Amino acid sequence: MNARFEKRLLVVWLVLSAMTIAQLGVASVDRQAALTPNVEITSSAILLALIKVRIIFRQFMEVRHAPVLLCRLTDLWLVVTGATLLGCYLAGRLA
Amino acid sequence: MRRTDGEVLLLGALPVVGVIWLSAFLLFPGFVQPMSPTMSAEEVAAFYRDPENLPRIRYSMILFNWFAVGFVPILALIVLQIRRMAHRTPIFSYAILACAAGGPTIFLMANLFWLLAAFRPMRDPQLTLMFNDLAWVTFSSQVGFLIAQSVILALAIYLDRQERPVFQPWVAHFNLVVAALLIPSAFTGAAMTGPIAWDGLLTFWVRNVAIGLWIIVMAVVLGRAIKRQRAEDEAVAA
Amino acid sequence: MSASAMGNVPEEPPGSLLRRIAWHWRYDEKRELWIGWWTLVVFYNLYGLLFFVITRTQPPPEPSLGSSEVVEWFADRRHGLVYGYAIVFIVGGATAIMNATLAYSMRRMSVSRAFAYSYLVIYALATLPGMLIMGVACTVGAMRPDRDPELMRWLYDFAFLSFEGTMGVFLVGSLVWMLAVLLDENGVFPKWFGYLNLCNALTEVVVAPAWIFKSGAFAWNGTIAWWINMGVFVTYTIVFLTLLRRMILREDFGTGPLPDLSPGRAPAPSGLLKAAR
Amino acid sequence: MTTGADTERLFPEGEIRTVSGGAAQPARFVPGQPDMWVFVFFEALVFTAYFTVYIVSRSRSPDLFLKSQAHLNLRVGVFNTLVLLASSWAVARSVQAARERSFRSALTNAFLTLFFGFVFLVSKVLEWAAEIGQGFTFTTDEFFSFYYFLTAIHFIHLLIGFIVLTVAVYQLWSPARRSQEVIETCATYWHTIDFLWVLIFALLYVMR
Repeated sequence: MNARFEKRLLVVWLVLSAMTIAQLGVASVDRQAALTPNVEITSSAILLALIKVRIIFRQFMEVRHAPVLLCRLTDLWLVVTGATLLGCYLAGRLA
Repeated sequence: MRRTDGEVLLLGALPVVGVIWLSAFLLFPGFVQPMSPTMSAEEVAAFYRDPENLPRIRYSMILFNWFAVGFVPILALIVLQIRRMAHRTPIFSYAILACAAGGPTIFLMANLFWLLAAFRPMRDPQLTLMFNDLAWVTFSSQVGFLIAQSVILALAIYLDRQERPVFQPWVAHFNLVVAALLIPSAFTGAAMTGPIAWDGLLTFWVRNVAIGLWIIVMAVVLGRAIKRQRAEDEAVAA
Repeated sequence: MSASAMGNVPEEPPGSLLRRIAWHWRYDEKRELWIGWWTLVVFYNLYGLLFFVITRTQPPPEPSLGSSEVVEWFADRRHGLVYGYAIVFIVGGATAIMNATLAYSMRRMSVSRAFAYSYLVIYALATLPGMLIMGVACTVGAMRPDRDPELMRWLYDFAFLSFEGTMGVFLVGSLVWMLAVLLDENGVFPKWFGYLNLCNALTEVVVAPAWIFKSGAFAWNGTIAWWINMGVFVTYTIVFLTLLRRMILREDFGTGPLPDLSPGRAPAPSGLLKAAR
Repeated sequence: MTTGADTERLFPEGEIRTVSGGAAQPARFVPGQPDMWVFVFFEALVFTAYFTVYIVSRSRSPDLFLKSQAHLNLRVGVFNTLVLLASSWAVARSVQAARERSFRSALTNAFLTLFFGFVFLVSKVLEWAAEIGQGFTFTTDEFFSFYYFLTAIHFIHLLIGFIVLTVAVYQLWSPARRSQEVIETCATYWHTIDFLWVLIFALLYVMR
């Protein structure tokens, strides 16, 4: 296989795995028997997940070589999903 | 050349099935003098508990259970005749096949509710009343597939544009009239008395006579169409 | 519209709808397909009107109502239920011609006839859980307001669970259609419609918890079991109606002879028509 | 919308698509059938809807959700994610290898994907068994309803994914087939399973 491409995919996978471990770190903060609501943990968990999804889109699913329309649509979905999820969560915390 | 002997046999079986239907119809005590929707729960329970009625209810409904699907072969024969019509797509024959699957299933549901009501007549009269209502409403109001098959057949006949059409136009007109006669009984839930109540003139008598007439007329015209088909096939073979 | 085999065909007349319909009835070679398509469009609109406005059974009420509340529920919409479902019973059989049209789309594909036949039979069955059982249960409930309240609640459960809880027919039906579209080489429908069928099938799975929950997102009136499912289904329906219309517009019967007439009365059908038959 | 045929015209048989970011950058293309992206977007939107319902339900009774959430095994969740990411990596390698006509390597990577998918499947079943063993079922409370619902609907996508991968393996198996378009379409489906899980993991296991 094209060595350059192989290396690139490996790096992508390692980065994604490292981010997952980072999420484990985030989730372990202040983790006692009784969990408490935490805006920072939630926000960073969702944001990290969305960044991971974007990396999967662009690298694994090859959206970076796809027509601009597809790039825009995937990014639009990420923004809409992120805004909806965080928006609903924060609205619920404030209420 | 494909032989039509099997089709003749299926058609020949129809009078036999017809006699069985008629006897089951006359055997069921709730049909000869149709049960009124105004009967109270106790009266309905008493109807099922009556030792005169109970065996007749059970045996007539078992007969219907056996032979309700006897309707399907006629529809299958109609499908075959529609396929001989001058159409560009098989849509009409498919549609009649779809009706053939739907109609008897619904009648069997009504049959099931009657048999359930008769299975343990000693249960709470309210339960017997509910099964009886379910049976009668299903039996009376479910005319959708019958209407659809008449209307589809009529459309198919009108669009059969060839020199010697498979069925004469009057068969299509007749089917539309039958479809129209079936419509009022869909409203049977709206009235406990009067013509559209399930024992009323329109819902019970007109509807069932229309269905019976439809079966007889269609059997006759099918017989003639198949006879003509056989003659044509023989002429080609000769 | 292609010219008819009859020879001179007058142009489609301008003017009133009735005259145009008469022209299509007389000369349009795709009339059988258009009858099917218009039945689909009219039926789905009528279905929406009957279920959402006249009977007011959709969006569904709560499964958690007490039996006395169920009695009230029936009493509230008594006439809507009885007359609305009567109309449902009259037009319910129209599904036969609709499903025949959809099955025909599969006959146009380069796939086995088994797909069209399966679809036809599956959806002929679908009318029962799709609307007729619910109609019978609601009619029986509305007929006798003085019935035992517990039995009224049984009828209420019977109505809504038969309607929402029996999605297997739609699940398998969508999968059959999906497979036909993906295997087809005639391009009757675009491939993405095949994948959309899978999306629809997956949301039919999601309705199953309605058998288990009496409240919340998974109950028969829940956000997931009903609202999202309905949103997907409506999108799917609009898409397939549009695609079916395009298929009919593309369909070219030409001026060829009719297919499969009795021997001795018509010339042999052309290849295209054979495929259509 | 472009069709697969257009893609085929852009990259005729035998020409290797060099997507390594070099100077000879070919025209932009959609991997596989563009049609599959309709599925990806539709499912993505449906899942956004499910997630929204979940977060809204959560904010109605945060304490109940947090209390039940504490019973999930975070490490199993992380393991699941890592395994699925590895499977996505393997299928991406498979696509690249097929593109370069090294079908042996492509097939090996496709089997590797199947293997990782299978590991995910087993670990998911074991996780469910463990939760049920502790008495947490679909009807225990609202959190567990959502937990089983989201993981199960994802699991169904995974099961369909095995069929999809089988199609890819079937294509790679014989020199008579090997449609690059079909292989790429299958890969796009498999990545969808992956990215949906990444979100499910964050929402069920990590967020508070």
